[in-house]
Amino acid sequence: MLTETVSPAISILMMSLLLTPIISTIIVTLLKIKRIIGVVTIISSLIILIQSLLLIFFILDKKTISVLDGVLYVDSLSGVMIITISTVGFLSSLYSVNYMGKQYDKLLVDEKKLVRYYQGFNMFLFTMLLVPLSNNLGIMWIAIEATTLVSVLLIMLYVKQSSIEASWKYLMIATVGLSLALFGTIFFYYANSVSDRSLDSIKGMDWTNMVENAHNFDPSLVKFAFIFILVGFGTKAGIAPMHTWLPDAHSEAPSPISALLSGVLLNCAIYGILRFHIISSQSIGSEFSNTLLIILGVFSIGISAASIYFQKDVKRMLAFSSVEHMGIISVAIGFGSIIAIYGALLHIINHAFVKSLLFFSSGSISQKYQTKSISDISGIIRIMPITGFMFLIGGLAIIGLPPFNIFMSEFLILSSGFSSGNFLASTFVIFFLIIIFAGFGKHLVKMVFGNPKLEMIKENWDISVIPMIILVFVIFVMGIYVPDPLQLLIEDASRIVLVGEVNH
Amino acid sequence: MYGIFVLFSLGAVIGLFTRGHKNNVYFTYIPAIIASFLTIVLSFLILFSEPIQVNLFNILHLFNFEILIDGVSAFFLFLIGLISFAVSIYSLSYSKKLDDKKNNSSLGLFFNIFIISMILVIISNDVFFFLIFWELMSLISFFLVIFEHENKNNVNSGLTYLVMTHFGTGVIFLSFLLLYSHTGSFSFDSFRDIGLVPQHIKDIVFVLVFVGFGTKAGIVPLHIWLPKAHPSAPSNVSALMSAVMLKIPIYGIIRYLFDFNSIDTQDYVWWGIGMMVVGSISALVGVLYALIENDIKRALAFSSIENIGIIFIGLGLSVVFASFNLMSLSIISFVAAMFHTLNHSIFKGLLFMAAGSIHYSTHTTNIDDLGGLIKKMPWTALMFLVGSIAITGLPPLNGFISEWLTFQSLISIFQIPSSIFQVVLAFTILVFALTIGLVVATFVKLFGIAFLSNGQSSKVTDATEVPRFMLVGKSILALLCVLFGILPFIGLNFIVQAFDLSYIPLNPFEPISIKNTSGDNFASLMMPAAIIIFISVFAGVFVFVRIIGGKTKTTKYGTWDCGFGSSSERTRYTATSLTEPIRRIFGVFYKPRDNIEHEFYSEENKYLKKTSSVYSITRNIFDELLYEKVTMSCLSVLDKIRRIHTGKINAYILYIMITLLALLAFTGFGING
Amino acid sequence: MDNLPSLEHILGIIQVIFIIAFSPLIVGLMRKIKAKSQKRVGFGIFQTYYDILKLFRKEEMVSDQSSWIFRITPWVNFVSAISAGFFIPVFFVHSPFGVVGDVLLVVGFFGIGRFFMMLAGLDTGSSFGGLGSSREMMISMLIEPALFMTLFVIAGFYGGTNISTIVSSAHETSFLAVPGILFALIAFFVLMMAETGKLPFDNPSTHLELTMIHEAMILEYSGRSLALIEWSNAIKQMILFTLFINIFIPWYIAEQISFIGIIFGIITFILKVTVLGSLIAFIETNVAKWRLFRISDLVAMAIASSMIGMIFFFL
Amino acid sequence: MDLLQISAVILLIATFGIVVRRGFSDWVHAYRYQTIILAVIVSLIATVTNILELYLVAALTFGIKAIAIPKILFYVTKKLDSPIKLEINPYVTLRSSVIISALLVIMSYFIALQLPIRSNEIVSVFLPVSFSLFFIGLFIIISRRKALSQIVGLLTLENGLFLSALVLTNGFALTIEIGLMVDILVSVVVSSILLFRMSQTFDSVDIRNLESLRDD
Repeated sequence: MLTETVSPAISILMMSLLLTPIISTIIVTLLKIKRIIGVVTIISSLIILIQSLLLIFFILDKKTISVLDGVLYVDSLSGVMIITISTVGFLSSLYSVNYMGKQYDKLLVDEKKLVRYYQGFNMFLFTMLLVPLSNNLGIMWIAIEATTLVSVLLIMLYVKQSSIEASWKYLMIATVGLSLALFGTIFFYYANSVSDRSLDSIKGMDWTNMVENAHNFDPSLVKFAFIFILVGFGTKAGIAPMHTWLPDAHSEAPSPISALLSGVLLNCAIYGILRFHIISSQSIGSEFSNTLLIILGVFSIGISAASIYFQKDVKRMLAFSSVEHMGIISVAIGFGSIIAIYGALLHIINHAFVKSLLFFSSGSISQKYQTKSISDISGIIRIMPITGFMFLIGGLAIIGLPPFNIFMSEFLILSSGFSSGNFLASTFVIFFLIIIFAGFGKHLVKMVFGNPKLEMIKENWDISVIPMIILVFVIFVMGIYVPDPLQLLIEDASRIVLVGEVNH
Repeated sequence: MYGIFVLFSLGAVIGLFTRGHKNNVYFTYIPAIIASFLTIVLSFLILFSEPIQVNLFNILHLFNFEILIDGVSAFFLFLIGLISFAVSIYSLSYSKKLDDKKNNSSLGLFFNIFIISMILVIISNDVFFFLIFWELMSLISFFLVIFEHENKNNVNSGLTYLVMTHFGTGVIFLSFLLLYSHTGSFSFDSFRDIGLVPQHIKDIVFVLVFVGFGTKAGIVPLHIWLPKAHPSAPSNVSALMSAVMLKIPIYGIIRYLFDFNSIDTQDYVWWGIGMMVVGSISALVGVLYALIENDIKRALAFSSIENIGIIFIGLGLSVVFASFNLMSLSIISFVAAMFHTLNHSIFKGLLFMAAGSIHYSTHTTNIDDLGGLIKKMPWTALMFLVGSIAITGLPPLNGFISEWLTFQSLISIFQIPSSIFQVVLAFTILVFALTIGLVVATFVKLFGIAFLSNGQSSKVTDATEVPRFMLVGKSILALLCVLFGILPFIGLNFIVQAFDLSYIPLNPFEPISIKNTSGDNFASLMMPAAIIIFISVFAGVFVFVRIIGGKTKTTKYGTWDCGFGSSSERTRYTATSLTEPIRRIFGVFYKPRDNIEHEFYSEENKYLKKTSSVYSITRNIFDELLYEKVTMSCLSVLDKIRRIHTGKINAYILYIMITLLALLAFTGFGING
Repeated sequence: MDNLPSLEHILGIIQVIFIIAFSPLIVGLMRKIKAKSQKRVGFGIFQTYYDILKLFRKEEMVSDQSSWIFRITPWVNFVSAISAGFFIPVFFVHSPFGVVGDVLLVVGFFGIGRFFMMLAGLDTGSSFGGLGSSREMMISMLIEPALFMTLFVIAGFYGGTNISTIVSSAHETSFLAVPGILFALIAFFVLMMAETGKLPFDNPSTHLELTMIHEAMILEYSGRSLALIEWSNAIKQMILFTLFINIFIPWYIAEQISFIGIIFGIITFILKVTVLGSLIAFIETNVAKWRLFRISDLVAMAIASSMIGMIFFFL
Repeated sequence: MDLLQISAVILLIATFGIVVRRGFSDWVHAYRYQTIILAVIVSLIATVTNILELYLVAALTFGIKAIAIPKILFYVTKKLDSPIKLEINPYVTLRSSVIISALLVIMSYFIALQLPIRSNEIVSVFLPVSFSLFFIGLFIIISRRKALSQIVGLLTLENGLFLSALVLTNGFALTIEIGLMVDILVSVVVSSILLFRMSQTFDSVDIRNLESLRDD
């Protein structure tokens, strides 16, 4: 790989992207004032958003940027992740202030926990940002493991039986899974070190390096290692049957965190799989990893279809829907054509937006109704017209109805499934999607419409609606139009996935 | 053209923003009226000039938003424009029923978007946008179905609708993707060079297209949503749904059958036969359930299934004839199907609007609660009668013409050069005839029980004639029923022009004639002359009777009550008892059961009955046997699958381990050294 | 229907008038034969005319529950029956109005009459009317498939649904040569019995609520309306007889416009109608009315027979 | 190189030690022995390969894994409220556990032999052992009911990973190694906090209490 000299501005930008959340964590820890820490978080995540947008434009210009002697490295693929993380992070922080404020008013959290929440929030952002920024796969693994640890702390924020249970399961399962991923990483590293003895131990784990040497890897070793990677990161990404922690954790976390978990964290793990998928495709061709991805993806969609249909808890339902969408993304990556991968990356972004919208609105809803049980919620549109409308839009979008954005990416994915000859898999996916549609649609309609069970005061306009309105707007727009820079970014990224070409 | 969209959206938006204003209704529907009128104009313009093809914009270099309005689209545009024109006028008064102003404006919003989406489906020339608008149409109509969502039944029927229609969309999607995988482009233009696609793919695609669009059209057994959804919507929307939305899938099927494919070999015979079989079953089952239904709107919805069945019989025949290269017959049956499509839109729109008027005045659609409305609402009664006569296919209204054509093309199956097909297809005649007989019974029942005799419930006695806009809306369609019946050449020429058929346009003073293979006149029909005969006979008879009878007296007196002197409401025939004989004959479809309850003067003496009441219960075998069983078995499988979430962390980690080992084994890892 | 009314048109109108004028006579004739075969004296064969004339002049009683539907039904019935008569060749093969409509239009005209009849039965609110309509509904629904199937067979055999076409090609062939037509004949005969309300389907001469169908529907009619209904029933019966005769036994029907031919045609037609009427009257005296739900068996027989005819036609 | 073989065997025995014990503190002891042996093995490999960095890794292993982590775990064990600090009723009985573990060891050897890895004494001796550790750790997590045993299982698994990384590539770069160690330390801390919370809210660390979130 060529070490292009990068302007100091860019390297400062990348460093500060990582430093901002840390600094804000420190500020939060020091200040400990309820009113300010939320604002600090909003400001810092806004700064992150601006920085990452700037970074995206640099990426579009330069294609690949690596600083700090190749430790930090971004290309378009990381760009897709960064934009997702920072956008959802910003919106989530915006929502957090109102949500956690209400929880505080209801005495569900005290000031200490509030501080811990914002510390965790910022650290969570940091760890997630580290994933796409790091070139070294070992560091990437550490970052992903760190996201687990931070988010476990966030999930057990309310010390309740169910949240402890969820965090324990999350911790154990994710850690076991990630250990498998580390195992796989070790084998890739080994394969790399065998093929090129001149490497020092730190460069040997660089992704750029591995891609370059990939054609020298031993095929059966790559297969062996990729299975571990797939199962390992797949656990974290919520791909069935390793997804079992996901519904528990996502449903027990505070809603803004659920949005981050579902919308972003899962994608980080998918990102991990993608990186190794590229290496393995370069080494042994993409057929092997594609097959595995399709099998597990279809399985995920099927499992979540069954679970969504009978679900009784709103947030669990949304969590299973995340399993479904991770399945779709993995199937899409498995289809392997450029359109499919384009669709997969677009789907990552779309799903992040829609799912955060759903978690935000369902958070407000369950706060208002004081329950998460689907059967106890009805007539939302009567009691909370604005939030109910947002929830409805989100729900319709997530089940793949046009003119919302998910429809477009699913359309791309399925059509490329057919054109790449994966008829069986695509047909299965469509079949399961119809079941999911039925299940999710059933719950959605029963919740949004009908007569509210209790007499409740109508919702007033408050700040929590703002992030939702932004998201609804984005969902609508992206349903029929992909902004040009984003399109370029995703196109480049999908070319990277397909060709493994680092440079243009 | 863009004016249409602008106006509809204007209607949608203004209505939303002027909610609470007392003229809100006018703001909402007047743009819609103008826009639908423009749609009609547009469709005529297209007919008499070149098709319009505009490329608007492009997404991702894959999806072109391209508009193509050719004759086929123009025909359906005309349909949409016509019905929405009448329905919009009707809605001016109808939606005043809703006292909640806010709801009213959202109804207007959805109403307008619904029409826009249907137009967009018809004119888009790209898979992606076709599907987007298709789903938009379904979604909006779903919102309209659950518009009165306080009623739990409405929500449930809306859900059934949503799920079924999405199933249909999924299947359509599949079919398009299959085509796409062979043509490599999402534009319909590429699908038109379908010659490259192998026959077995075409066959699969046909099945998918038929099932997918058929679900939306309500073919049996995929129809169960229809009788639930259509009655749940507000009546102006039911009119649109039944009259127009059901035709959009017909459009899709026609696109595939006749635009993308060119049917010329016997490979396609089974397509046609399949459509005919399904069409016949739909027609029969639809009308059988319409017959026993006591809710007007549900009965009308079932009758829509029947009419869709008849349309499919026509289309299927057309395919069969075409595949045997009997082009002129194929054209006749195609024209029959299309004319029936047009006619069904007109009279079903009319009937639903009339049903809406009944609901407007009496707040019920159950005919057993009604009776004697003809005296309270004479104009509505007249319109309903016109609609009924038209839908039963009796002369001189339009239904007769299309059913005449359909039957003529059915008779012509003896020209098919294959005995087996002839015998098989001839059975369609039986079903078709039975259907026609049952339709008569259905509408005698609906009209007779609801409008005739003398109702005494407060619902009826308080009823008044509906406001004038509602009458105007209905009378437009009623007049068209008469017009297309008496002067069928207008409609037929329109169809010939729209579909560019090599069928000689008709002269108003020539009979519609069908020639057989040797060129002889096989059958002919000349409605204007028949009407002249009818009217002159009427005049003659009138004069004759006057002459020989002279002037006689007419006395009004009570109905003969066998001398008991109490001809009350309770001695009337009810809707259920009216259809009792038929219900017994077709018991297999209804599984009727009579519950008899007695009330005694005293419990000890069971011989002195105070009252006896009989309730007849009928069941829908499709709901109960087919759908319940299928869904229950599917769901129980799903239920078993989801139970893998046992809550035990050990199990969860075991899954991970098993997956790992299974994948290792799957890759045959152990084999290679 | 181009220029001046030609001889054909005049003949056509004469045919219609013939049907209208002679139909009550056939009714009277059949009643007489029935009476004779039941060892009764019976009315004179012109009694029907007297009845109609008398009814035309009588005061009419109308139920106060009924509406204009009730009032116009006799007219619709009568006019549609006559209009249907325009398309039927009686003693001359070419009905000049044949181009205007075919046998389906005839069926359609009968249908519209029946449709209004059933509505009128419901209009008075009497339970008899409802009962009649309900049963009529069932029977008319049942005979429809048999009717259409028979028409299909006939149209297939004789190359058209225009009655003139059918009759002229029937005239050229002899029905006995084709078994398909024989079966169609059986079916048509059963249908004719059903349509005209003969035993075992219906017994117009009773007023017993268990048995009546047609009579129940017209129970409330009186005076002029009743006359119209009775007459239109007679016309309908005549038309069906004519159809039967001209389709299945069209021998000696006039093919060219020649005085002798037409006279011969009229005479043979009257003979055939008389024989047919007597035959039906004779059958009526020999069978009892069937239970309502057994009628479907009878109709099923008609359907089966027409289907066999269809299969013979194709083989 | 008998020393290598012997150390490998001892490591396995230590691992079996975890499998057969049922007391909370017994596990931690067994784990500590296992880790000490691991540290010894690291230094052994360091002497064999002559990579000086590995001595540092051995020291780190000893410091963090053999001293710090057991200390935390002992502290937790002591502080737990629950009176019963034993694995009473595991999903798989201890006797069968041993047999299954033995089978897993065999499977590990089988897998390791299939891998196209260049034959090197260190690798051929330790790779199967690291696999065994890995799978036995997984098995412990699956078969036990006490939360603490699951932590120990996880740590065993981690040790297996560590060992395989060591033998295959002579360890990661030092920075990454430190990162991994810190990660493990933090995860032990986090899970200990969870353990505390668990014993506070449920009065036991039995994970049968943790079955309320499920679909039925």
